[in-house]
Amino acid sequence: MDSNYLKVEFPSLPENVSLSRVIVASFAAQLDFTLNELEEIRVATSEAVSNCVIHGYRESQGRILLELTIKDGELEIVITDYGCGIQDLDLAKTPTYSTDPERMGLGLVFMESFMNYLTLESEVGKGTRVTMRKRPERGTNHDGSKQ
Amino acid sequence: MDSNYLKVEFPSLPENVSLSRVIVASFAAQLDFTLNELEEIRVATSEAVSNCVIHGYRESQGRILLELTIKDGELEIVITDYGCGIQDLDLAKTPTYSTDPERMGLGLVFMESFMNYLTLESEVGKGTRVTMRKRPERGTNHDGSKQ
Amino acid sequence: MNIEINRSGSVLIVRIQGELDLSTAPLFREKVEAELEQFEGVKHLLLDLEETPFIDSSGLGVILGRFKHISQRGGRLSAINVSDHVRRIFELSGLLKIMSIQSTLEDALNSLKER
Amino acid sequence: MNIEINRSGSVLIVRIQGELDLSTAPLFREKVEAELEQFEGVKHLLLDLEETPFIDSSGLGVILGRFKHISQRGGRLSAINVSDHVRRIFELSGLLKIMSIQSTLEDALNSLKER
Ligand SMILES: Nc1ncnc2c1ncn2[C@@H]1O[C@H](COP(=O)(O)OP(=O)(O)O)[C@@H](O)[C@H]1O
Ligand SMILES: Nc1ncnc2c1ncn2[C@@H]1O[C@H](COP(=O)(O)OP(=O)(O)O)[C@@H](O)[C@H]1O
Repeated sequence: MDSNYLKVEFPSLPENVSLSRVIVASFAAQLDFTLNELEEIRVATSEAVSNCVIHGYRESQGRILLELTIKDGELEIVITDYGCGIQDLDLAKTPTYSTDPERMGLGLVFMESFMNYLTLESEVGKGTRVTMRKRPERGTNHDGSKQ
Repeated sequence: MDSNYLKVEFPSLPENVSLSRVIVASFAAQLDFTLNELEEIRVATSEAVSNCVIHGYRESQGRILLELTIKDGELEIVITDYGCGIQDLDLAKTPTYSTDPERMGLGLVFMESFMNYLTLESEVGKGTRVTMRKRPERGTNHDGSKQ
Repeated sequence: MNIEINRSGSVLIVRIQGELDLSTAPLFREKVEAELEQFEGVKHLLLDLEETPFIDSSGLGVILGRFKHISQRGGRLSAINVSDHVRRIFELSGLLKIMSIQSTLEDALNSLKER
Repeated sequence: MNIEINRSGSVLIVRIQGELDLSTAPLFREKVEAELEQFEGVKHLLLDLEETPFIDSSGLGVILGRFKHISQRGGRLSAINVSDHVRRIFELSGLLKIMSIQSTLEDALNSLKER
């Protein structure tokens, strides 16, 4: 698979979190990820989409954008909501920090540990975007070329 | 599941046909379809998306839109390409008619037999849109109300 | 997802059938809380994860919430049939500090009823 | 998808591992054609569909294409381990008129080698 993309839009319903995992895992399977890596991608996706539903839109409902790209043997996942946004990005990224007392504050920790690259962009009142990248471990040399 | 939607866009690569089946089947599973009905939905989707790839765009590459909606207990699938379009819709719908000698001309037959509703719209040089609907057999009375 | 609950003395055995995430976590919470309210003799929570292929931080959250509830009664938390992947999620989250993973139902029951 | 091919006398036994659709049909065509070219004694085609959960009209198309090839040699087409769903696809397409579905590999081999 040289290059491919998938753009998905859906409403912020809890039921769509599992759907987003299925979509990302099936798309990612076009690269040579191990089962374990696909599990990691599923968790990272689950966390990012759950955050849009719970934190981004809270009691209201809005749309979530899921943009997947395969380029140069790497998977990129961009997840966007148009919800409340994040006041303090550094605080949000702090492990176990959560604005919701029922939650563990581990979503961003999991995204960071399971993916090779993570950025979080947000504007209060406008929304939040997470960009994650991951490259299959096997079949790539350290210079990034295929074996 | 009261109502939900999923809008997907992807390039007309053969690899994306199986991806579209996975997406549609996972989304459809939010309604009370039997495994057999889900298989029928998978075939109908596969045929419609394959047609965009083979007939709509032929040697070139373009984008395919897959729009899924759940409303009033019914699944709607709309599949759109912006390819060459169809000259004669009645001819295209004729069983075993195909403009490709290697193909069987059964795609539209399968879509029609496996779904409750099918329309085909097309404009030459602009593209083609297939709209299909299906309602789970079990759990619905003949007046369409839930049991 | 489906939740199957059985009791063995002071232990509540909860079998999670399906993925534990944002959409299924509320069902887990409700079912387990209902049991804890009804049976005050129940102290310990034993999770059977044989049919649980996936847990994310929303799932961990409701597990931790139930742990907080039973620890007020002096109860403890165990899990059996944990897949490698779910074990790693437990590890990363620090949940292994409060949860013991056992190999068999018997081991788990014995260790929970010990004290 | 993967294609596993074995020969038993004049019969080519093709085991399709995975879904047969637009993206995998070319591999099926290439692999089977290569065998038919190399072994002119091969007349019949036996499809083992034990590991084939899905076939659509693109899949039927390449099967029919191979049937046309072997029928020039007087060969016939059989299938075993056909799921209910795939059987229905064969039925609807009319492919059952030219293909016999058998219960076991032995039955299929015997019936193909009969004449
Ligand atoms: N999409 C989002 N919209 C608004 N706030 C967010 C979003 N994602 C994360 N946050 C904020 O960052 C905090 C930490 O997120 P995270 O690490 O995923 O933990 P948790 O979801 O358990 O709170 C959240 O509690 C929330 O305040
Ligand atoms: N998306 C499309 N774009 C252009 N032409 C199409 C499209 N879908 C169907 N057609 C035309 O309709 C014919 C019949 O389609 P179908 O019944 O699916 O059979 P097949 O794909 O085997 O040809 C095709 O051969 C093609 O000429």
